Amino acid sequence: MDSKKIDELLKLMQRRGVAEFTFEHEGTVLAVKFAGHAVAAPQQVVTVAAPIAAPVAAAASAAPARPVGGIAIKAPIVGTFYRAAAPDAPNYVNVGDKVRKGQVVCIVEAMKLMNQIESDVEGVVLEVLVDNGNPVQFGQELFRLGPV
Amino acid sequence: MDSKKIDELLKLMQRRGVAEFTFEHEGTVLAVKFAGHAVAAPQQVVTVAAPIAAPVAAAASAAPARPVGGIAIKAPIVGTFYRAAAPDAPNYVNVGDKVRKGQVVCIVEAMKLMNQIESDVEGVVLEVLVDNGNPVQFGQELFRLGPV
Amino acid sequence: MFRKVLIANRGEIALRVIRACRELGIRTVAVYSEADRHSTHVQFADESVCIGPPQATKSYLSLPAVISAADITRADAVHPGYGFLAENATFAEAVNAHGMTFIGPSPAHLRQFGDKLSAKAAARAAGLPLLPGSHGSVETLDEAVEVARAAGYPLMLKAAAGGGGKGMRVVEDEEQLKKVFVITSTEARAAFGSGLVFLERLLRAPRHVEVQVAGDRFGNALHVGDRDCSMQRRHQKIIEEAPAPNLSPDLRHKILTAAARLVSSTGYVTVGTCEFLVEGDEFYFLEVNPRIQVEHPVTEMVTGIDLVQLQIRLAAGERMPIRQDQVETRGHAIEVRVNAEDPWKFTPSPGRITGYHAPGGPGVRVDSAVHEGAMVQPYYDSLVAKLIVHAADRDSAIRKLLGALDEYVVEGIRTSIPLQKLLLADPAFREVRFHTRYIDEWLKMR
Amino acid sequence: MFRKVLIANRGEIALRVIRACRELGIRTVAVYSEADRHSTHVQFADESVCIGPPQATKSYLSLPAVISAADITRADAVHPGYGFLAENATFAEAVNAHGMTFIGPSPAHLRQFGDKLSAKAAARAAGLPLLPGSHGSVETLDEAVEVARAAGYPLMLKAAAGGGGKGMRVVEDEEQLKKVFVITSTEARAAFGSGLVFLERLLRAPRHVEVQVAGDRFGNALHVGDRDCSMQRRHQKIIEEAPAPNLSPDLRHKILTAAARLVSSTGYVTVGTCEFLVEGDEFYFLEVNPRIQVEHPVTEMVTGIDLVQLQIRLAAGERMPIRQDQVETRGHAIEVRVNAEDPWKFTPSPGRITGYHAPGGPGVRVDSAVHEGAMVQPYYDSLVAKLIVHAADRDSAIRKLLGALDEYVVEGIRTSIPLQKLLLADPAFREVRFHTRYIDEWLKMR
Repeated sequence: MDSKKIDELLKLMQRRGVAEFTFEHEGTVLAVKFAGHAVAAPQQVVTVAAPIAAPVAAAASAAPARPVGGIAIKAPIVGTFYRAAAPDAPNYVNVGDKVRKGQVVCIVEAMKLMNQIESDVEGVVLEVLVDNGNPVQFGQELFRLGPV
Repeated sequence: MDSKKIDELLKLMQRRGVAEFTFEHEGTVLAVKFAGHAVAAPQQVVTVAAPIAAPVAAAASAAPARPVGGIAIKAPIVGTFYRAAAPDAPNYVNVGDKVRKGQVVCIVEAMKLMNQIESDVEGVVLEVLVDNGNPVQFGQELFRLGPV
Repeated sequence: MFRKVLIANRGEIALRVIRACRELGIRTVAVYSEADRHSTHVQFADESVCIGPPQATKSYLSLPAVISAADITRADAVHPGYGFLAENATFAEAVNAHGMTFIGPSPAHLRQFGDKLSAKAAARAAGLPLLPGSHGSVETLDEAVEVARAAGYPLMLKAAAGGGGKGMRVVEDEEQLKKVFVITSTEARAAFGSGLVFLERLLRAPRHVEVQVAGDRFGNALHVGDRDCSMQRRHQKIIEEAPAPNLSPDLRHKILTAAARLVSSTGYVTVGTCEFLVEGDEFYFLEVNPRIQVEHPVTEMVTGIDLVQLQIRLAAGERMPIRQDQVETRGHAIEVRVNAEDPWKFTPSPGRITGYHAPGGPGVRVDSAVHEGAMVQPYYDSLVAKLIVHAADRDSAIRKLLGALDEYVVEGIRTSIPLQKLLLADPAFREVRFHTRYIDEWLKMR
Repeated sequence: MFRKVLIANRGEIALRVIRACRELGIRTVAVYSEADRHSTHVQFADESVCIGPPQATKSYLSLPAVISAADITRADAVHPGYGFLAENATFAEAVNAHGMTFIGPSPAHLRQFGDKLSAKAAARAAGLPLLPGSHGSVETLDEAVEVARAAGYPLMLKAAAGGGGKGMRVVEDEEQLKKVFVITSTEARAAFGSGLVFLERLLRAPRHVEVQVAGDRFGNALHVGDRDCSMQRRHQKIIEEAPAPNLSPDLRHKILTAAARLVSSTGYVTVGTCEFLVEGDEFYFLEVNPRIQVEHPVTEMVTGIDLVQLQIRLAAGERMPIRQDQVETRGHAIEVRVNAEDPWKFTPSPGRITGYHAPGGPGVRVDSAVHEGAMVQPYYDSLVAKLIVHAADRDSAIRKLLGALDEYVVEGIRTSIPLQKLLLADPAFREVRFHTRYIDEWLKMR
C-alpha cells in the first residue's frame, strides 16, 4: 500500500465523515483516527486490552461503585466492619451527622484487633454503604459524605 | 477491495444510519467509525489481527510486492517457472513485448507437467519478476504489464 | 532419516507434525491457502509455500498443488496429517512416484482399509470377530433377506463406500428391508460412486473402543494401548479417553492382541488405529484408520510415547524402537475437541478470536493453532484446539479437565466448551454408562 | 480435608495452588493488591479479597491483612506459595492462632531451617556431610583463624542470617580473613539484624543438586527424586532439571537417602527441599527450603506426583499416600523461568503484554499467570511464566525445550528467553560441564 493509495483512502474516509477506521489487507494494517473528534477510549485505538472476561470470582463482598455523589470514606484495612464500639453502644455516626477530619466513624476488626477508623475528610453522612458486622476489603467504600 | 468498493460500502452504511462497522472478507479487514456519533465504549471496534510477529518462515520464494506499477500476471499454480518451451527455445515474452489476452507468456512445471500460462490481461511487459528455473508459489507475481 | 518434510495439512495437526519434526532434527515446509497466510503452522515451519485459494479443493485437497510444492522445496517426505489427502491412495502413489516418502502406510494398505469390505475380509482372515451379517456385498434383495434371517434383526444396511454415518439405514425387520434395499443402493451409487451395500447386525448400545497400533518394515507389530471414543454426536467423536474404562482385563487383552494380529497379518507399516464395537463381553471389528488420529494425544499421555515421531521413524524405514512389553500405561487421559461452533445448534462459528487464554499447569496439554487475534476460517473444519489432561486416575482426570475448561477463555467465536462441561459432569459419563448413541439421545432429552 | 483455602500469594504459584485445590474439591480465596485487581489468580479463584495497595509490604507481606482476609472469608487453611510469607514462622504461628492450618511445616521447623546454623546442626545430627568449616558461628577473629586453618582455604565467610548470595565473602588466605572478618560481621548486623558469621570451605566448581522430600505426621518420610539447579546467575536459578544428570547411581542413592534421613530425624511434615553441593564424588549439605519451590514441576513431570496436592494433603493430616518404592522417575524434565527482564542486562521489564502465544503439544507444560493484554507489574518479582518440558531423555528434552522457546511469543515486554536459548544450546550445558558459577563466568566471557 503506497502513499498514493493511503491518501486516496484518507480522502475517501474524510469525505464520508469517518472519525476513525482500520484497514487491513494482506498483512498491512492501517489504523487512523482523525483529529477534531472527541472519541472516547483514547488509549489503545487498536489491540483492545479486552481483559479476559473469565469467570470473575465473586469477591468476599464486591465493592460496588454506587454513584451517590459526594466523597467516600474507604476501608484502609481488610476486616469486619462495626458501626459502634460495642454491640450495645451507639453508632459512631449516622446518616445526616456531620463528620470532622480525624473523627472516628467506625471500627474495622482485623486479627481480633478493633481498629478505630478515622475520617480523612469532612462532610455530612449521606449514606452508610456496609451493614454492621459485614466483611470489608481494602479500599472498599464505607460511607458517602456530602458537603456540610 | 478497491476504493470504489470501499466508497460504495461507506455510502451504504451511512444511508442505513450505521455508526460503526467492521467488514472482513478473504483476509481484508475494514473497521470504520463514523464521526458525529456518541458511541459508547468502543470496546472492540477494531481488534486488529495483530499477527504475532513470530519467526516468520522464509517462504520458498517470498512474493515481493515490488511496486512497479501496471498490472501483474500471477502464477495460477505452484511449480517451477520457465520463460521458454525448451532450454534452447526463445523466451515466450521479453521486456517491451506486447502481450495479448490468451497469449502464452511462460511455463509453470508442476508434477512433471509443463503448464502453459496464458495472460489474462493485455499490455506491454514492463518487468519479468522471476528468474528462469526458479520456483513460484500460487499467486506469486510473474510479470508486470503496462498500458499498450 | 528424512532431511525435510512437507506437511500437507493445516491447523493443530500441522503444528503437531512441525513439533515432532523439530525434535527429530528434520526441517519442515508448511503449505497454505491464501486464507491461511497468517496461520500458526506457516509461522512455525522452516519454509512455507502458498498453494492455492481458500477453497480446500483448490489448495489442501489439490494433488498437483501439494506435490508441486514438495517438488520445488525439495522435500524428501510428505506428512498428510489427518483428513484432506491423508487416506488418498492416489496421492500416496504420486508422492512415491516423485521420489518422496509418504508418511503413512503403503497405497495398497490405504486401498485395503479404505474399502469396508476388503477391510473386513482382512480382519476375518486374521481371525478377528466381525458383526453377524453379509461379510461382503449383497447383490439382490433375495440374497439380503437370506443373510438377514441368518444374522438376525435389527440390522444396518450400509453403503460399502460410505463413512462417517453417511449411507446407512437401520432395518428393524424383513418388511422394512424389502422397502429400503433398492433405494439405499441407488443412493449409494449417486453419493459414493458405488452402489455396493452390505448388511450388519445393529448393536443397541455398543461402546466404541479402538486400539493404537504400529508396525515396521521388518514384520514387528504392536499395540500401544486402547482408547474409548463412545462419546460421539452423529458419529463425530467429542470426548476421547485412554485407557478405555471398565473393560475386564480379559476382554482388554483380547481386543489389544486382536488389533496387533491384524497389523502383523497384513504387514501394515507406520501407525494406525483398529476400531471395535464392544457390547457386554463381546467385541467386533469395525474398521482400520490408516493415519494418525485426532485423538492420538490421549495415548501419548498415558504411555509417554510420541506417536507422530514414531510414525515418522517407521515411515523412514527404522526398526520398531520399542518392544510390546515396554508399552506401559500410567494414569488416565481425556481429550475434548474445542470446536468453533454453537454448542447447542452445532452450526459453525468462524471469526476472529478477540480474547484467548489457554489453561496450563500439571497434566494439561493444549494442541492448538490459535491465539488472540487469530482468524478461524469458514473454509475448513471447525476444530480450534484439543485440550488433553492426564491424571493419576479417571475421576481426577475428569476433575482436572473440568477445571481446565473453566480456565479456557475463547472470545469472539462460539465454542463447544459449554456442551463439553455438561457432558463431563453427566453421571452417565462419570459412571461409564454410555454408548455410541448416548449423546444423540441425551441431546434429544434436553 | 480443608473446605476452603486462602492463597497468600499471586502470579503463577497462586494459580498453581488454585488448580491443585480444585482437583481436591477445595474452594479457594485469592488475595490481591490494588495493582493485581485484574490478575489471573483473582479471576480463577472462587472468591477474592483486596488486601492493600500495590506495595508488597502493605499487601502480600502484611501479616494482618492476609490473616484478616482469611478470617472474613472463613478459610480453614492458608497456602503461602513461595516467597512473601512462605517461610515466616511468625505468620505461620498467627495462622494457627486464628484456628486455621498453615499449609507448610510447623513454625518450629520454619525457625530451625530458617537459620543456617541450626539447619546445619540438624543435618549434622542426622549424619549428613557438611562442608569443612566452623559448623556454628565464630565469635572472634582468633577463633576464625583457627577454624580456617583446620578447614583449609579458600573459604566463604557468611552471615548466619544472610541468604540468596547476600552477606557472603570469599576468603583466599589468612591475611584476607584478618582484613574482612570484622567488616563482614558489622555489615551482617546492619543488613540482617544479626552479626553472627560462620566459615565454610569454598568449592571451586560445585554443582547444585537438591532433593524433593516429604514427611507426614505419622513419621513417614521419603524423597521424591533429585534435581539439578546449577545453572544460576548470581545465585538465582535460571534452568532446572530432573533428574540431576551424570550422577553415579551410588552417589545419587547416598544423596537421596541422606535427604530422607533428615526429614525423618527432624520430624518434618509436608513437602520441602534439601539442597546439596556436589563436587566429584563428594556431597555436602547446604540448606533446607521449607516450602514448595519454583522448580517443583520438573519433579512432577518425571514422577507423575502432584507435589502441591501432596503438600495440601499432608498439611491436612493425611497419611503419606505413597511408599518410597512407588516413587519412580520416567524420562527427563527441564524448566526455564521466563522473566520479564532484559535478557542481557537483567534489568526488569514490566509492562503490558501486547502479543502472547504460549507453546503447547506433547510434553510441554506452561505454568503462567499471563495472557495477551495482561499487565506485568513493576512491584513484584519478574517471573512471568515457567516453561517445563518432559521427554524420554535429556537430549530430547533439550531439543523440545528449544523448539518450545522458539514458539513462545511474548510481545510488549522483554523476557529472558533469548538468554535461555543460548544457554540451552551451549555445549557445556549439553555435556553437563557446568557448576554454580558457570553462567556468571560465561556472561563475563561474552
